[in-house]
Amino acid sequence: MYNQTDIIKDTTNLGPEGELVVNMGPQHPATHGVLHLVVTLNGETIKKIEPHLGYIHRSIEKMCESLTYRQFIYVTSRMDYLSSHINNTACALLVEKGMQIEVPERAKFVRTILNELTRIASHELWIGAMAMDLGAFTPFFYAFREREMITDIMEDTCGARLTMNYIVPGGLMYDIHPEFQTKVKAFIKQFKEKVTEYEDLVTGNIIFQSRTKGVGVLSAEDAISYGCSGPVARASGVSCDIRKIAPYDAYDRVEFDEIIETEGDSFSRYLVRVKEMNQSIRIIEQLIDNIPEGEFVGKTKNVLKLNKGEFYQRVETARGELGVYIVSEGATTPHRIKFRSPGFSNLSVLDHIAKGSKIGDLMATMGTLDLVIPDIDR
Amino acid sequence: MFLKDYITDVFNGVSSLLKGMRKTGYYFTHGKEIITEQYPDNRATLKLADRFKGEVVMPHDENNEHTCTGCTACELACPNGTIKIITKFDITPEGKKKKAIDAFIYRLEMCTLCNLCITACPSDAIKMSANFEHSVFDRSKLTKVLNKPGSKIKEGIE
Amino acid sequence: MLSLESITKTTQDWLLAKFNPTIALAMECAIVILLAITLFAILGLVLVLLERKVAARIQIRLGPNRVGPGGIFQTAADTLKLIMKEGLTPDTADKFLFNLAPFVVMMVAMLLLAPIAFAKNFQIWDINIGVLYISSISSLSVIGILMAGWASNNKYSLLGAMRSGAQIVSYELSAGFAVLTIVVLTGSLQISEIVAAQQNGWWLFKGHIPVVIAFVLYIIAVTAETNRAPFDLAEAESELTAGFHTEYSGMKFALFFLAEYINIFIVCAIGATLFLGGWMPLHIGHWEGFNHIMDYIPSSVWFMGKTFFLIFIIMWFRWTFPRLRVDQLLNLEWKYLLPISLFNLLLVTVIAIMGWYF
Amino acid sequence: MTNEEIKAYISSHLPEASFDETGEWLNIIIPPTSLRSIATVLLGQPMQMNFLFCLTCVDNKTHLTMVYHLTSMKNRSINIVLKANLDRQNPVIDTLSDLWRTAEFHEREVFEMFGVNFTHHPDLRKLILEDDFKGFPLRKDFEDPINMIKL
Repeated sequence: MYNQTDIIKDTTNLGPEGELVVNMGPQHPATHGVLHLVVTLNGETIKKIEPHLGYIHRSIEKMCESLTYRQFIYVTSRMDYLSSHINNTACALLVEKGMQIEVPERAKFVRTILNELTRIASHELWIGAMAMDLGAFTPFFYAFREREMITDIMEDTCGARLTMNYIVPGGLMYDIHPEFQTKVKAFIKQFKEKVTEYEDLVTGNIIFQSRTKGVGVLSAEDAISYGCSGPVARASGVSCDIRKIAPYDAYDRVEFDEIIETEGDSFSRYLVRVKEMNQSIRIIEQLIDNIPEGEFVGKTKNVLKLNKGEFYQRVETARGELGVYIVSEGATTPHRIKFRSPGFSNLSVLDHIAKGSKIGDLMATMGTLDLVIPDIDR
Repeated sequence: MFLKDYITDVFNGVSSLLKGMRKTGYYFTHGKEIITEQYPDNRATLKLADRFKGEVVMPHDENNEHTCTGCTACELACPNGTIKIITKFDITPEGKKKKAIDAFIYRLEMCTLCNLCITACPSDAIKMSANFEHSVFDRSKLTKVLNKPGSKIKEGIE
Repeated sequence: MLSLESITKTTQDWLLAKFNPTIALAMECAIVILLAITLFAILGLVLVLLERKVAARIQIRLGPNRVGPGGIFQTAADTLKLIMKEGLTPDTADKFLFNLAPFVVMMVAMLLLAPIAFAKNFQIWDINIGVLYISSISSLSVIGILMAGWASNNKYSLLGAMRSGAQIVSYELSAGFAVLTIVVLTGSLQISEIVAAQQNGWWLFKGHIPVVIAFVLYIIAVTAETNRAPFDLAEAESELTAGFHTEYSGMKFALFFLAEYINIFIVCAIGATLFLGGWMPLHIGHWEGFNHIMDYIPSSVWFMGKTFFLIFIIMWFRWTFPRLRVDQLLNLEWKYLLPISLFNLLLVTVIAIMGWYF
Repeated sequence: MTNEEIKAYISSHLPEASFDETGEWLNIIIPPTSLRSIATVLLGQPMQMNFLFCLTCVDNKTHLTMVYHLTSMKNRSINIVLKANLDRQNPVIDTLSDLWRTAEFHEREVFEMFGVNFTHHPDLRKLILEDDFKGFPLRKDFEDPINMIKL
């Protein structure tokens, strides 16, 4: 318990040179979720940022050690809840790799389409939230209108809107909805029409450009050294798309470009995500008409037991490279499971790139890193 | 030319702002673009996806019979102990003892709606219903017994 | 015809006939105070609802629609809630200044109401330095904000208040210059004379491009002066949670909130008076018939219509643009708005001397 | 570089390193004292393993194993798993946070979850758990008094 004098001492927390220590979070409108940043300021200029994590730490790694290989997949939806499909895919791929389960083509195609839809949904939400961080409220609603179509598709096929748990080792939990293809096509049509609105409202806006250009510049060397991945690293000119490097599911059968910008500032991180959405649409367009008929789940044993050994599976989530590392002792539960979450590494770069900028720039920088706090804390 | 750059700067800036204002102005004047759903008012016409995972239910037919054999496959499949099955032994007319469920206890407050119990069930005794209005004033009401009182297992289900 | 002018005149005649002049004046003052407070309350309720409705329409949603038909009593319900809430004062705050600040902000907003001409011959105080009075009083509101920020003993509040100080001091300038263009054209500081000068056409139409530029500058500057988005740095909620009023709750918060909207109304009313002819109806050249029809619309409707049009534009800004950064905010003023308004003033002076306006 | 070349190259710098090729990627098992020297070798020419994409620890009941997953941004097909076995009672290993900056946060996480001490780490404090938390949660012998799973 704090007593009265402690609080008084704490609020007048002035540093040696008149520095001001400001807490951003855990309950703060700009830190989506419960990220706690202790920001040391000199006037409006940031001198140091120290993240305090753990407000939503659920020890998913420890939980998974007591869950079977069928059960642990649903927990991973709760890590990076905006790309839960992709998390589930990573775990399913890993179990399939560990047991040499054959996955039917149909399941692979559907998984890829759903993964790309999830990526679009995640980026849509990010655009809205990012614009909101910078003070523009309206793009949030426009972005959510398109995202709503995706969640409707998910609801039809998977039965849930956010934490689907649709992907199981060996394929899919049940077959796709009969209207799946028509709905996805309707979404693609609407998305192509409405994506220009973001250009008008956000991309071309002079205020937005001046808020993000040259802000939070991350060099390619630093991006690699800090372990950044996904759009954050690609905006700095680092080629790191797992879909290209180690293709999984049906990614080796589609054509798409890896978006790379070289500036490394907040604006190029923004551009990478916007262009990535168009690439995702391109992938979906190639696959949606060619979903092969057949089984949606491969033959699996009732009780899944991974072979003894170590397995590592990388996938590209909306935020970057998600790695799942499993040490198996041959039992029904993993001996040790580690999730290499993209947000954790991307967050560690925040202090480096936001130092010396204004407090308003911190919002732009933090917004473009696209942090999802349950992903960081796990 | 400094002055020329200055004027083009101002002009480009203002035109980019006007473009944004035109977009928001369009939506202000076009009321039919409004997309929000009036939830409690549209309950009568509200249509949920038929696969929507709202809660686990156990369907009973008109004779108050279900198909649950009490094999506890769902209990084992559940990742977080939501389901608890209490079994009893019925005496069949032939005088043989037969295993049957006494209570299928389902704790909604712990359920993550992951659908694993449904896929694990060998006799399709449970399914997901689309009901999503779960709020109650007392937490104990979230612990439900799914089999109806007096119900028994359907003939021919092993 | 029943007009506001005749009502005030009959009231005054009746008072003077019944009482001696001193008591009559005192009673008039009381009526004016009562009217001003009523106007404040109504404006607060209407503008907050209007803002929420405008925001909702722009954001493709419905906005408040539960309390009353179409949600028209929503703000009344909110006010009721705020009145019933506990007004907390932080332990380490400077209690006197903390409690004083909302009233200072409110008082400034009230003082600004005095020289505004709401309708034909319906004005509280037609002071001969009306425009000067407005620009001097409106810069006082920063004192209230600084007071609130300092006295809260909160870092967010302090940062917000300091930002607000820098912002209002800079944007006073271009707002002042924009007002000055009209003063130059009219040759008077008195509000009633400025309105009378627009008898044959509004300044926005009469004064060519320089007045249009001045009008745009005025709108931008007053948006900044009232701490509205995209210049809402003093309360930038993604950076400073709520800026200078982070620690305020209950009715004290409501006063800040109300003062913000009253300030918007006042600056828009002044903008309408200076550039759009105040209560003057729209007259076009020699179209006698058209002008005659326009005269039938009451002058108070003209005034309110113009004011709410400007308010709508400012709301439109808010729901379209992202927020500026603090250094960009000052850059915009000192590098763009101020040079342009200085140059513009020169141009207007030339036009006024040569008599090149209509 | 093929696995054989990498093995030869590593062996020339560190003869006591042993290799394990059963998994997907080449595993190099090294004594913890020589971690820094081998890390420097891997980071430098010609390997340039400049991307440390996973850093974790595994509790093998008898000992702890530090696991480093490395790859080169020049050629992402080369992946190396670096392993070092630590004493369970007093696990100490050198930090890599000056070679790969990402290691700083990951090592702090391993420090609080497994109790591994990283020498010369610039800021070795708890990152996720609260400061007065007792015990190392991801070790196998950790017993949580309020275990939500084993209800």
